[in-house]
Amino acid sequence: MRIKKLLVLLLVVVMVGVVFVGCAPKTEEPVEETIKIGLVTDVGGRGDRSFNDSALRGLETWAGKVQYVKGGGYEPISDAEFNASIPGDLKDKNIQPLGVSAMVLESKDKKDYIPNIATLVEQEECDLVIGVGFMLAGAIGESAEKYPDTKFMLIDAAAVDADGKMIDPPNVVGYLFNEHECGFLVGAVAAYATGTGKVGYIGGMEIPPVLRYEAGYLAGLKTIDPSIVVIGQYTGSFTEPALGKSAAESQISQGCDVLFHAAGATGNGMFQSICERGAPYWGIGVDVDMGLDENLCPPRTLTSSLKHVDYATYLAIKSVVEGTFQSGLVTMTLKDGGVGYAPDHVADALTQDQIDKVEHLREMIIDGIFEVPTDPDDVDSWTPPTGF
Amino acid sequence: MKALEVKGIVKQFPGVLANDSINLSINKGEIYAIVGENGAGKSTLMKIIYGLYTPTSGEIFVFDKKVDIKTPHDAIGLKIGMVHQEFMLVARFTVTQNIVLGDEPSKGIVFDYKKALSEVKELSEKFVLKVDPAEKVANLPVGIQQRVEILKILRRGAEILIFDEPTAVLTPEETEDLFKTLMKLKKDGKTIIFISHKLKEVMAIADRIAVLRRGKLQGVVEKGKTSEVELARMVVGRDVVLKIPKAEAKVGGTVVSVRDLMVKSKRGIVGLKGVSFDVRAGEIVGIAGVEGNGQAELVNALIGFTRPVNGTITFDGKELRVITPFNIRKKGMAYIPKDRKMRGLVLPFRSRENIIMGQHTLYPFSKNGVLNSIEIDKFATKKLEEFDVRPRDIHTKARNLSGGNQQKLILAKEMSMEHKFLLASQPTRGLDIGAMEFVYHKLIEEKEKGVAILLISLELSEIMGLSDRILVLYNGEIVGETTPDKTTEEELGLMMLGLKRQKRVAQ
Amino acid sequence: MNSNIPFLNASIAQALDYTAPILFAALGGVMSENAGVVNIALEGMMRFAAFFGVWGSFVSGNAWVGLLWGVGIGIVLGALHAYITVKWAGDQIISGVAINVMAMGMVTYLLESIFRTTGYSPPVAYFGAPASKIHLTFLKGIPILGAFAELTILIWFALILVVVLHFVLYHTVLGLRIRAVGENPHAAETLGINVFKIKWFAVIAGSVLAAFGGLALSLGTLSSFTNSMAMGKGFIGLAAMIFGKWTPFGALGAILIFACAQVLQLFMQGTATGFAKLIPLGFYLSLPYMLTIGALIGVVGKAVGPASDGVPYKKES
Amino acid sequence: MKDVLKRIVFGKREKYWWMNALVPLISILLAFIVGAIFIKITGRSPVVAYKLLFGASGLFPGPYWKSHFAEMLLSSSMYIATGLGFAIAAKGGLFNIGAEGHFIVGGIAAAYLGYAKPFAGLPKFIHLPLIIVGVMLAGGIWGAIAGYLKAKRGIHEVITTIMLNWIALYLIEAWLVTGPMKAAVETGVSGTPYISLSAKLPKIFPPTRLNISIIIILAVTFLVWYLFYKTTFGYEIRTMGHTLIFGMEAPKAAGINVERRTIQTMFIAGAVAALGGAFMILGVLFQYPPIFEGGYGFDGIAVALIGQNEPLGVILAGILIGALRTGATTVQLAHIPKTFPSIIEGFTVAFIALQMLIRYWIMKFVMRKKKSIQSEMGGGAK
Repeated sequence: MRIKKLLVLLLVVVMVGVVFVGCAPKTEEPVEETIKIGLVTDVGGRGDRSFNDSALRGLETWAGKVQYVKGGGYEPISDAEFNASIPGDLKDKNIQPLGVSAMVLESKDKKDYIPNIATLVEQEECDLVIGVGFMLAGAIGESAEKYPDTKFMLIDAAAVDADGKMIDPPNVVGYLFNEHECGFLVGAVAAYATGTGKVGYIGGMEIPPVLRYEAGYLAGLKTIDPSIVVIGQYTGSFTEPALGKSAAESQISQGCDVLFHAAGATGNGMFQSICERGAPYWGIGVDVDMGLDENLCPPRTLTSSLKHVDYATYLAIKSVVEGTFQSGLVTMTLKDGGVGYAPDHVADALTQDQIDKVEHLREMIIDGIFEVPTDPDDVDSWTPPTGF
Repeated sequence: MKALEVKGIVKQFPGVLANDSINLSINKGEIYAIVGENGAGKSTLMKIIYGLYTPTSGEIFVFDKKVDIKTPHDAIGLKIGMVHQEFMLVARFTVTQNIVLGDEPSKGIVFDYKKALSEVKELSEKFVLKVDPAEKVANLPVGIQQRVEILKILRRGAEILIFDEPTAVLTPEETEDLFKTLMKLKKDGKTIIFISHKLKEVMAIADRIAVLRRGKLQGVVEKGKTSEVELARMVVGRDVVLKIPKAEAKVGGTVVSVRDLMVKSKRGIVGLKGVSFDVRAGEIVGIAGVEGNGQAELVNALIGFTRPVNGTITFDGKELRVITPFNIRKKGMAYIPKDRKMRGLVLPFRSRENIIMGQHTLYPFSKNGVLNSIEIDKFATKKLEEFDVRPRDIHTKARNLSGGNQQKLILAKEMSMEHKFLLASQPTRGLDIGAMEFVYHKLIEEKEKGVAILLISLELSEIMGLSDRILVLYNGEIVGETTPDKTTEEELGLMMLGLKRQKRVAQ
Repeated sequence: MNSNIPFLNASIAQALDYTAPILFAALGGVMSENAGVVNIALEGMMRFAAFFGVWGSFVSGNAWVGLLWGVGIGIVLGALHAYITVKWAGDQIISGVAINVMAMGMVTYLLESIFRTTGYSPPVAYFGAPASKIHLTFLKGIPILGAFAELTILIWFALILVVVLHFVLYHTVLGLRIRAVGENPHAAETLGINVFKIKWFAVIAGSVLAAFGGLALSLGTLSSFTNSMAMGKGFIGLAAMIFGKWTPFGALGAILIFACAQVLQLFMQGTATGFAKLIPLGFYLSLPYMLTIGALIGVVGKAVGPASDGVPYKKES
Repeated sequence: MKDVLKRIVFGKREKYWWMNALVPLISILLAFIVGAIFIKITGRSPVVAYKLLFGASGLFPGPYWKSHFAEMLLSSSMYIATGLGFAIAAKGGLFNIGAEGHFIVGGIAAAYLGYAKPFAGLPKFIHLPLIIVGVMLAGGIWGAIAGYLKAKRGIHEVITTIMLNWIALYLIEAWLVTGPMKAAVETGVSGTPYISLSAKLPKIFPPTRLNISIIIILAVTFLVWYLFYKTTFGYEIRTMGHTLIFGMEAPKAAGINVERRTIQTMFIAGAVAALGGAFMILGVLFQYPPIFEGGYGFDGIAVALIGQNEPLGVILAGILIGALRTGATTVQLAHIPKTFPSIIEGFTVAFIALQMLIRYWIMKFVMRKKKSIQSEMGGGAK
């Protein structure tokens, strides 16, 4: 009994100590007159290896030249690290640090979007608030009307009002991406790379960006070789790698040798499966250059369909810093480098002639010679281009 | 030699002094009975000796050595064994598994079931207690389950055997068997402590008898030097003779009529094989029989728990096609279940809530589905008084009532409902003399009011004393119909065992 | 037809891969509930162990160390559950929910603190790497058996554990006592069995098994921890345990039905043609769950657990 | 599964009735203390964390209090709904893990009735009540399926509610929302179309988002309390709650239709939990999004348990969890992960589970004062 009492006493002392230590006067960081950028992630949050992370790279790494540290807060990064973070196809875009300070709020629930934006605007007095993902379309739309003095950026969508109607307030810029265009190119690459004539596609859920990827991919395959069989599966989740692995195994056992996923983290499982099997299987990444991600499977990443959310974020921040902010809707295309495909192992799997053909198709899209369908259901009736 | 001595045992429960400085001294090789009403402290004392309770103060000596019994494990080590009132058996285990549990024959970590089987067989032969070692306990009649309990403690080499109300659930034949076993154990030199409130049995079997009342030892008497009447006075604290009051039947029309009723048991076999009988207003029809001969199936069919395979039940002249507890009760049936905790009461409910169960939808307890607390409290207060439920507090939870008071609460509940037919299934099971008396009086009262009563009981004296007509149930069939004045307990006993059949009196 | 054999085998292997984590969880439930302690914290325990396994493997670079860490946290959580439910006779459901809720918060918190992300840990050494798998090359090519040619050690362990647990529960002294405690603790107590000890043991052992479930996910199927890792698998394990009537083989059967439905679902989705293509995705995805309910309605019927399952045992004072 | 109902009922007749209120309070306090230690161990300042957490929780006045308060009540109304969903079933002896499913079924029903043509044109005072009724019917039916399978087929409700959660999720998100209920392309949104103006819950605390959902749920909670303790129906449910899980048959023998009441209990539980989903759609999102990612259903279990399955307790627990979650995102300003409040929630439930221990401590304290030798607690206290 004695010991128990002692323990309780000890506990109380420790607690009181904890509270007092915590109370020690904190040196307030000096307030700098920097431009403050707020960012609200969607429910996926930091570490989704997808568009949240991509947007965070645009804000923290590029615009802020800092990295998020263990235990919270930021620390500056070196020039070498900064340069290494810029992907090959953006090297010529003149990405320089912008000296902004970042404040990121992750959302736990869809209900959190509006309060998070309010916190960033009211408490943190951010100059620009970035909403990552089409889920925030309503929240940004509503907040833009409420805080006309703050600028907003929205990724993957246009702002909508409380009735779901698209709106165009003077302080919101929305960035859309032509996923079908880059999906088309990786489809073409996959068609050339397959040895079995069977390729796989793994989707997360049937939401618009994913459907655009699928449509482009199917169209690209059809363009090169209409006889290629596609085994497509939706896992019903963006967050479960085990399901992605399961789907990949299923497709491989049915004879697919090139797999493409547009399933967020679920796709990590696909790469795991590819990595375990090695040659001749290829995986195609999505959104970012997954061939550079050591956590996935660089040796067997054929290519990645790129969607530069990071670049779009950077551009929006830059426009605020430089005072050239323009509201409206920006569509990132192959033409302006907002989407594309990564070189990764394309040169190993394709002949130069084939690569040239893919490049030719790329130019045809840029030149508007043909249009890539945006709905998978339209691919059957779509006529592929010729003469490349 | 003293087998067991307790000195100054005190056990204090919150609010109750269960044992008040009790001193007992028990000789080796005797059958020592401890009698007292429910709640007198008998079971508490035994649980202390067996290490299930820790006494507040007091000393225990086993074979003249002072001991400290903290757990049953200690008790077993001291060669004390106990057959509990509620059997401590694992229903899903076989007889063998139950007997060897805790001291299993094994090869390494592996349980050697074959060896256990043969051990149990040997044991059962040695003590002449017949059991099927491979049968599941759930499938056994109560008498056999008790044998399993006895074998269990004998296997552990128990020298002092405690029996906590062993006959409460037994038929006369089973009781007789048990007594034979006890005598044989005594001859083998075992010491037996026999706890009961049935004075007749105590007088039949015990050498010495200790009487407890309200936690205090009233005295120890030798069997030869006392009488049932004297014991009863010691137990109850006043003069009582358990006499079942007689009342002439003023028989009216048929209330319940059962024809060719065939019912499956829970295990899927036909437990009731086509029985027919009538119960008329103002009479008590007693169903005698050894437990497990179709009583449960009969009750379940009448209350609507089981749908009969065949046959009809007519209530008040109308044949009931589908019986549910709801509609049969609406027709006017009251039901005193044999298992109070399972079917009678909601234990965490207060008396006031329990007492309206089944009539809670009726005025004045509720109107348009809304309960009327004031009326309920008024009613509950009145009924608790009328049925002498103690404590009188209507806010006492049923779980905190003693067995007798729980039964009184059930009676209060069932008998205050409008009813023409009362199904009483072992209404005095586990009750002490005072409570039994009370139940008998209430049944007679009901009968005089013109209620048709079907009384199912294992106690022959109860059947003989209360019934106007007696039906004997054996193996799912009615093997005899008689009246108390035309038969004897012995004859009924033979019929119950299927050894004698009697032509039925015309319906 | 021969060309279908690799596909058949791969499908079965995949079903087994899917089975292992849920099976561990279900076996953990079987262990704990046979001793009368309900464990709805299987989900949370899996999540904790999945994370600690990855953490251990990350720190040491060795999957076996990860395994030990995972087992360690399993023991800690089991002890917590036992402390609440056995020692203090606390409500088993509440205790289970508490562990589940803590798993949601604490693991994400640790994930953030250690790996600077709230999503996914980096990949670590794991058991599913081709070199770490158990290769039984001679089985390759044989229909059905070929599925067992390349499995992770954790899958084998899960399958063997079914037999082991069956043996322990039904053929050993300990198993007899565990079941006795789950059925009628008072009877066990009167026979001198230490009910508390048995319960402590069973709860902790069950928790360790559930921990293996988490490890089978993060170090078996995958090589990293993801924040949505267990994602209901613990609850499915719980359901499978009930479905399988609290027996190891029953649980295995239930999970195999579920896993096969899952694989079938993916296959049907991928190869749907004609009319099947018109069936919305939602029906394919919900197929395993519908089949489970269907199986319960059609075949299994009422499940009855150990008689004293979920009833806190108190020694009378 | 059986012990869900061994609960202590609030009541002045108990000798130490105040204990029923004190135990949760002490549990919460202990949880905050342990949470502080935890946060300290991981190298952060508990004071800053709690300052931010409480500052933004809406419980205490401060800057931006108005909007935090509104957000807190907005969350709480949903947690109370799912908490009641669990508590109602628990009162009837059923262990309902299905609130998550009921929540999304309520959400999709609210979205459909909110935008679909014949309803969308109606005036608000007809449209909104119609949606609420429709939502409760939909959630109720989804809940009643589990009740039916339990009553008629004896299938354990834990299995069916888990399975039905997933079925609801997939059928809604991988069929309805991407199929028949998909918004037309030109509106620019994915998910279902937005609900009409007449379907939106009226705001009561402008300019914040707070709407009448909190009033609706308080009224519903009162009705549930009334149902439990003042009506014969509730009486019957409570008889079941105390017996069903133990296999006791007293209510059935007394003529209570246990099977029907089981189905009805699950219906009500589902209907109330579904309200939470409707609040989300009608007051916050205005459409059913392509991915919902709820979690309110599972948190509802914790809410019910902290609230001891009593209506009043569920309200208070719902407000606590709502406040924690409202403050949660703000702690990130101090770089503390948003899941920190979940840790506190978990510890709270854990200490609630340890209430025997807490009671033992309190009793010892009280007893020492009373100089009484007898321990009122007994139990595993050794």
